[in-house]
Amino acid sequence: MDPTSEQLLWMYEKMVEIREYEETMAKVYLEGKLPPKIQKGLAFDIGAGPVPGEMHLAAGQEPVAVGVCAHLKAEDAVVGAHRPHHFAIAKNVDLNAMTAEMFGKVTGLGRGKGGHMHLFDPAVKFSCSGIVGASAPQACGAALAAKKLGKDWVAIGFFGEGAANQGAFHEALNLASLWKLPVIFVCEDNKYGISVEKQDSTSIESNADRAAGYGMPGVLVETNDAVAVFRAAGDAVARARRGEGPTLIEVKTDRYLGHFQGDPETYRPKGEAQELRTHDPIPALGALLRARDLLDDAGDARLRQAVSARVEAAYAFGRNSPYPEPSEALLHVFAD
Amino acid sequence: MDPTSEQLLWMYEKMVEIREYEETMAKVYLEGKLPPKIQKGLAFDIGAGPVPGEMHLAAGQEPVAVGVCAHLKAEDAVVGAHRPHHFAIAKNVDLNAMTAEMFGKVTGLGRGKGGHMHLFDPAVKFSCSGIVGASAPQACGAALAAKKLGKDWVAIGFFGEGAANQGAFHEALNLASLWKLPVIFVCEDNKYGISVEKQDSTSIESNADRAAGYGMPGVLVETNDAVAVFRAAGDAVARARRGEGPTLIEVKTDRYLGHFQGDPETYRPKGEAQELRTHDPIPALGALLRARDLLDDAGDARLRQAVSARVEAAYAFGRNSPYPEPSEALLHVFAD
Amino acid sequence: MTTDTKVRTLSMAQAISEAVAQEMERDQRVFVMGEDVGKYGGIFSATTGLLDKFGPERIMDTPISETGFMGAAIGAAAEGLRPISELMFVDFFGVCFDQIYNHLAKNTYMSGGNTKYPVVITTGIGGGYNDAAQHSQCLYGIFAHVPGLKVVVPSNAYDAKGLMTAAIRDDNPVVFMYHKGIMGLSWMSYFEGSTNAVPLEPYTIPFGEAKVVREGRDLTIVTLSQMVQKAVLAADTLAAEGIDVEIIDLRTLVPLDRESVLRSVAKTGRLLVADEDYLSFGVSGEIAAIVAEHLDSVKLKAPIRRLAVPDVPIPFSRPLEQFAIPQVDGIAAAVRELMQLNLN
Amino acid sequence: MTTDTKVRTLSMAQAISEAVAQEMERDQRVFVMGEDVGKYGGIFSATTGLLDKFGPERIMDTPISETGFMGAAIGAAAEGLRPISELMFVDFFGVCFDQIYNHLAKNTYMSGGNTKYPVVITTGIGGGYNDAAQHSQCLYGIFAHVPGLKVVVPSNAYDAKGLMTAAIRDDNPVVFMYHKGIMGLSWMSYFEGSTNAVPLEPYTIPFGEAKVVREGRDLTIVTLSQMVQKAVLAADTLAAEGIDVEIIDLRTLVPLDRESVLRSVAKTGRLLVADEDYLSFGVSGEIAAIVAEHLDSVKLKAPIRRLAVPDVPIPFSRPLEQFAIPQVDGIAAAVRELMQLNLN
Ligand SMILES: Cc1ncc(C[n+]2csc(CCOP(=O)(O)OP(=O)(O)O)c2C)c(N)n1
Ligand SMILES: Cc1ncc(C[n+]2csc(CCOP(=O)(O)OP(=O)(O)O)c2C)c(N)n1
Ligand SMILES: [Mg+2]
Ligand SMILES: [Mg+2]
Repeated sequence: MDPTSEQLLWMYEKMVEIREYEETMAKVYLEGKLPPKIQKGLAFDIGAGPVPGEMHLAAGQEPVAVGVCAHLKAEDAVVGAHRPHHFAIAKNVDLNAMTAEMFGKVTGLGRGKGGHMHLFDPAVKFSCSGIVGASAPQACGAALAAKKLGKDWVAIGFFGEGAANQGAFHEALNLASLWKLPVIFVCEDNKYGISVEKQDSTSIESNADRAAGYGMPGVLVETNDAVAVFRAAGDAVARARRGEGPTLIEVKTDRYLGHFQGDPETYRPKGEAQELRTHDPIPALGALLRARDLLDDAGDARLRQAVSARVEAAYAFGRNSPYPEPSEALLHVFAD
Repeated sequence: MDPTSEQLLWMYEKMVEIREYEETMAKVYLEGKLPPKIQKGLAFDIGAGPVPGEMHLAAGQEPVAVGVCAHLKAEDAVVGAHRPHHFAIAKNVDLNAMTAEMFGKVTGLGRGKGGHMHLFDPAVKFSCSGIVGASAPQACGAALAAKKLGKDWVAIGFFGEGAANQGAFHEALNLASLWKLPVIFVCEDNKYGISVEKQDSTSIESNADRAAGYGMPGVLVETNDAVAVFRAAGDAVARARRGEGPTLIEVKTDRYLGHFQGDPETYRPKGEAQELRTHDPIPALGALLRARDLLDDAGDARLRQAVSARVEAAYAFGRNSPYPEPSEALLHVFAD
Repeated sequence: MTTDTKVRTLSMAQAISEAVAQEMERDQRVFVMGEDVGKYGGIFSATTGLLDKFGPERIMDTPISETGFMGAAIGAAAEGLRPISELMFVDFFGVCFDQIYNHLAKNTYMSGGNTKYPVVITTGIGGGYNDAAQHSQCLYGIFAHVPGLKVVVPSNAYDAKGLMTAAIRDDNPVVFMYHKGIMGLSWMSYFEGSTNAVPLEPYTIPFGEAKVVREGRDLTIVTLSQMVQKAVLAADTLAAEGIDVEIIDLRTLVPLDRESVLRSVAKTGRLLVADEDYLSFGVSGEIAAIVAEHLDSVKLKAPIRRLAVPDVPIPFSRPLEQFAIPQVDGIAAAVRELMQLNLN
Repeated sequence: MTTDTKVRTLSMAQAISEAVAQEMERDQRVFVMGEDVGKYGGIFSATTGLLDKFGPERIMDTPISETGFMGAAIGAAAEGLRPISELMFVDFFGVCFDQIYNHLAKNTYMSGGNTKYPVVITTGIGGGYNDAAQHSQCLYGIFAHVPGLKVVVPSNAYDAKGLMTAAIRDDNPVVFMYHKGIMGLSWMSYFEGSTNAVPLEPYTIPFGEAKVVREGRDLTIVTLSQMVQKAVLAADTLAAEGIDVEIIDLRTLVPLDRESVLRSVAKTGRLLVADEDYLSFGVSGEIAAIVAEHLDSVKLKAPIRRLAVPDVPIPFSRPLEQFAIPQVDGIAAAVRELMQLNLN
C-alpha cells in the first residue's frame, strides 16, 4: 500500500514536528544542568533545571513513528517505551499537555506525576512505560479489548531491539498469535540498547526472523525511510483489521543522539552519529515530496512555520504553567 | 549417533527403574489421603499421609530422560522442572536420599526441606524447581561456568511445552546462542500444561521451530522413543562439547497420569491415557533389545529384580528414616 | 438479579465463584483470564462452573505466560473492560510483578488520575499442606507495601463473596488473595469455620473495615486470612482457661483499618499479631508500628508480640512446616505468655 | 595484594569498583554480568574501569534479559563461580524476582545446606533527581522481607568498600544496594558526606553491625543509605537548637542489628525512623516493631515516629517528589515535634 499525497505530507510534517519539538526540549533540558551553577565537581546535574530527570530523544527514529501512525485512528491504541515522544506526537497526543508534563506542571497529561517516560493520553489511546519490553503485553490487552468489543481497532506495541530480548516480548507474541489479536509489534532497531550493540545482545540479525516462531508474519524494513515503514505497517494494520492476527515488524533505524541526554557516548565510534545524519530521513522525504511536486520552498517554509508555532506554543504552555501543590503528591494513587 | 548395546540396555533398565519407582511412590502417596480416615467431606487430602504435598509423576515420559542422560557424565549439569523424578533417576541422583526427601526425612537430599519438586544432588549436578520455565536460565549458568572453567561439560535444561511460553525460555535461548553456551534445551511436549492443551497455549505446532529465532538448531523428535531421543541428544551434546553452542530439542511424549496425583482429569478425553499406554516406550525398547538378542526373559527378570531391589531399598530407607527435629526449620537459610 | 434471600452454607471457593458469576451476569465487561480457569475450573476452584455458564470467550485459559496475560489485563482494562486475572499461586508473582506493581499499580497515579484499571487479580496463598518453599507463601505484605494495589485477604465465605463483589465493582486494581486452606476444597483439609452462611443475592463488603470476630477483654489478636480461623480455635481453648481474647480480622490490608486495631488494643492493653507471612519487614511489623505510634492514646499493659513465619522459606517436611507456620497451639501459648507480662 | 595504607578520599562509586577490582584480582572465580557494565562502566559507575582491567570474559555486558542472566548467575554459582550480577535499577526487580527470591534465596535452604550460591546482586536505588515512579524506588524492604538474601545498604564510600568486599567473600546471596544520590557521580548532585576516606588495601566490614554515626542523648534516628546523610545534616541544625540526636546507620538490613537499635532507644527514649522506602509494611514498621516488642526493657518517653514515602508512587515533578521523599528539613521538623511529645 502506497501513501497518498496527503499521507506523505502528513508524515513529513509530523517528522519535522517531532525533530523540532525534541530539539526544543533538548535545549531547555540543559538549562541549569551545566557548570558553573551546579554542585562543585559535577559536569552535569540530571536533577537540575526546568526539565529534570532522564530524557530519551528519538532524533533519527521519526520514520518508525510516522510510518506506523499514519494508518491509525484515535481509537487505535499505541503503547510506547521509554523513548516515547515521536510515537506520542505521531499519535496526536495533546502537545501542550505533554510538554507541561515534561516540565512537571499541573496542566500536564499526568498533572506532573508521570514525566517524560510516562505519558498517558486516553483521548488518543496513548500510553508508554519506562520498563523495557513492557509495552508488548499491554498492546495485546488493548487488541483483546477491540476483539471483545467487536471493533476493528488495532493496537501497536513499540519497543527497541534491546527490548526484544526481554521475556515479555516472547509471551506477548505467543499470546497475540494464539488469540489472533489485532496487534502490531514494531521493533525499532537503532543498533544500541544504551551502550550495548545489537550484535552483543541479540543472537540473530533481525528480530523479524523471530516472528516465524510464533506463526505470524515478520517483516524487516531495511531502510530508515518513512515510506518503507508506511508500506509494511499498512499491510500489517490492514491484516489486523481484517481479523487475521498480529504482525511483527522490525525497522532498521538510527539513533543520532546519546541513549539519554548527557550520555558521554564513549562506547560509540567517533563520527558515527555524524555519518548517520547524512542519511537523515526528513530531508529525504522532503526531496521525494519536491520530486512529486507536493512541496516547494514556500510550502516547506509555511509548513515549518506552522510546526514552529505549535512547538513554541506547547513550550510556552509547559514552561509557563504552574506546578502542582506539593501535597498533590498524595492524590491519585487510586481512581475515585 | 546410534546407541551401543550397553547404552540400549542402560536406557531400558533406567526406564524400568523410573516407572517402578514412580509406581511405588504413587502407591505410598495415597496412604492416609483417602476416606474414611480423612476430614469429613473430603474426597482426598493432599496434606495427609507419609508423602504429603503435590506429586507430579512422569509415567510415559521416561524416554526423554534416558535418551538425553545416556550422554552425560557426573560433571554435566541437569536442571529439571516440577516433574523431576525421571530426570533425577536418569542422572543417577542418589535414590535413597531422594526418596527420603520425598518422605520429608532428615536423611533426604535436602534434610526434608525441599520435597519432591526441589531435589538437589550436587554430587551429580542435579537440581530442579517448581517454577515453570526457571530451569532454562539456570542451565545457561552451568554452561557458562563450564566455558569459563575451560571444561567440555554440558548443561541440560529440561522443561515442558507449557513452560516454553514463559519469558525465561526466550531469554535463556537468546543468551545461550549469543554466548555460544554448551547447553541443550529439552522440551517435553506431553500435550498438556495441567489441563490446557498445547493448541490452546502455543501459537505453533512445535517449539523446535522456535530455535531458528535464536540462531540455533531446533530438532523435533516425533516419536516417544528412547532411541530417537538418544540420537537427537547425542548430536546436540557432541555439538555443545565441541564448543559449537546450544541446541533446542522438542520431544513429543505422553503423560499417562494426571498432572499431579489426585487430578480429576475431567478435562481429558475419556480413554486417552489408556490409548497412549498402548504405545508404551518401555516394552517397545524391550522388544528392540530382544530382537537384537540383547535381552531374553531371564535377563529381563534379572534386570527387573535388580531394579526392584534398588527401589525397595530406597523406599525402605526413605520410609524408615527419622524426621528432622522440628527446630531444624530454622537452619540452613544461609550456608555457613 | 435475584431477590431471593435464602441463606445457604457455602465454601469460600463457592462463594468466590458465585460472586464472579453474578458480576459477570450483571456486567458484560467482566471476564476471567488465567491458567486452568476454564475446563479445570481453577486449580483452587475459584472459577468452577464458570466456563459452562459463560463460554470460552469470557473464561479464558491462558498460556503459562503471567507477564503476558497480566500485561494484557492492563491493556484491556485501559479500554474499559474489567478483567479478573488469576495468578495461580501468589508464589509465582516474581515472573510477572513488573506488570503488576510498576504498571497496574502506578498508571493511574502517573496519569494524574486520568486513567483507571479495574482489574482484579485473584491468587492462592498459604501453606499447611506440605507444598514447600515455592508454593506455600502468603506474600500479602509485599502486595500491600507497594502503593496502588488494594489488597483483600478474606477469612471466610461470607466475607469472600462480599469482598469479591466489591473488588469487581471497584475501579482500581484489587489483589484478592484466598488461602488454600480455607477454600473448602474437596482435596485439602480446611478450617471449617471458613465455610459459612452466604446470602444468594449479591452484596458488597466495603474495603478498610476490619471485623471484630470475637469480642474480649484481656488481649487483642490482630490477624487475617486462615490465621483468623486458627485464632478462633485458640481463643476457645483460652476462654476455658479464663483468658478472654478479642480477635480482629483485618479483611483488607489496603486500605487498612488502623482505627479498629487501635480501639481494640486501647481496650485490652495487650496485642498479639498472628500472621502467616514472613516475620520481618512485613504485616506483623506494620501492625505493631501502628500501635507504637499511638502509645499516647493506647496504654499497653505488655510489650507487643508477633507470631509469623520466622524468616525461613517454608520447609516441606511436616514437622518442619508445622514448626515454621504458626499453629493453634502456638497462638494459645503466645497468648498465655503475653498475659504473664506486665509493664509497670 | 598491596600493603600500602595510604588513605584517599573516594566516592562511593569508586570505592565499590575498587572493591570489585581487588576481589577479582584475588579470586579468579569472581566475574561481573549486567547491562552496560562493560564499555559503559555501569550506568552508576559501579564497574568503571573494570573492562579495561579484566577484559570482556570477566566483565560481561548482557542482553536486557534480567531473568536470563540472574538465572545464569545461579547456575554459575552452583558450579563454584562467584558472579556479581547487576540489576541496573532495583525498580526492575519485577521482571526477574522469581529467579532471585524463589531460587537464589531458597536453594540453599531447600537443599538442606548442601548447596551454596555466592552471588552478589548490585543495584541502584533511590530518588531525588526526578526519575519518576519506575526509576526512583528503594524497595530494600522487599528484599529484606523474603528469607535467604543478605541485604546491604551502605551510606558512604568507606562502608561501601568494606561491605562490598565482605559481600563478594560471602558464600551466600547478597543484595548490595547503592543509592544513586550518594555515589558521587559526575552527573548527579550528591550528599558529600558519602565521599570519604577509603584505605587502599582491602578490608571487610562484617554484616549485622549498625554504626553509631553520631552519638546523642535526646532522640535516636534509625536510618540507612542516603537518608543517613540527610539525618546528619538535620542533626547539625538541631544541635544548634540544643537537641542532641543519636544516629544509627543500619548498614545491613539482613542481618539486622536489633541490639544497636534497642541500646540507643533505651538510652534516648525517643525513636524516629527515617526511611526512603514506602511507609507501610516495610522497614520503618519493622524497626518500630522491634522496639514495641521490648517495651519492658526500653522505656519510651514518646510514641515512635516514622518518616518514609507516604504510600504513593514516586512522582516526577520536583515539588511533588520533594514532598513525597523525606528531606533534611522534614527530618528536623519531625525531631522537633517528637521532642514535644511526652508519655506520662
Ligand atoms: C526491564 C528493564 N531493564 C533495563 C532497563 C534500563 N534501560 C532503559 S532503556 C534501555 C535500553 C533499551 O534499548 P532498546 O530497547 O534498544 O531501546 P532504545 O533505547 O534503543 O530506544 C535499558 C537497558 C529498563 N528500563 N527496563
Ligand atoms: C511460573 C509458573 N506458573 C505456573 C505454575 C503452575 N504450574 C505448575 S506445572 C504447570 C504446567 C506445566 O506444563 P508443562 O510445562 O507442559 O509441564 P508438564 O506439567 O506437562 O510436565 C503449571 C501451570 C508454575 N509452577 N510456575
Ligand atoms: Mg535500541
Ligand atoms: Mg506439558
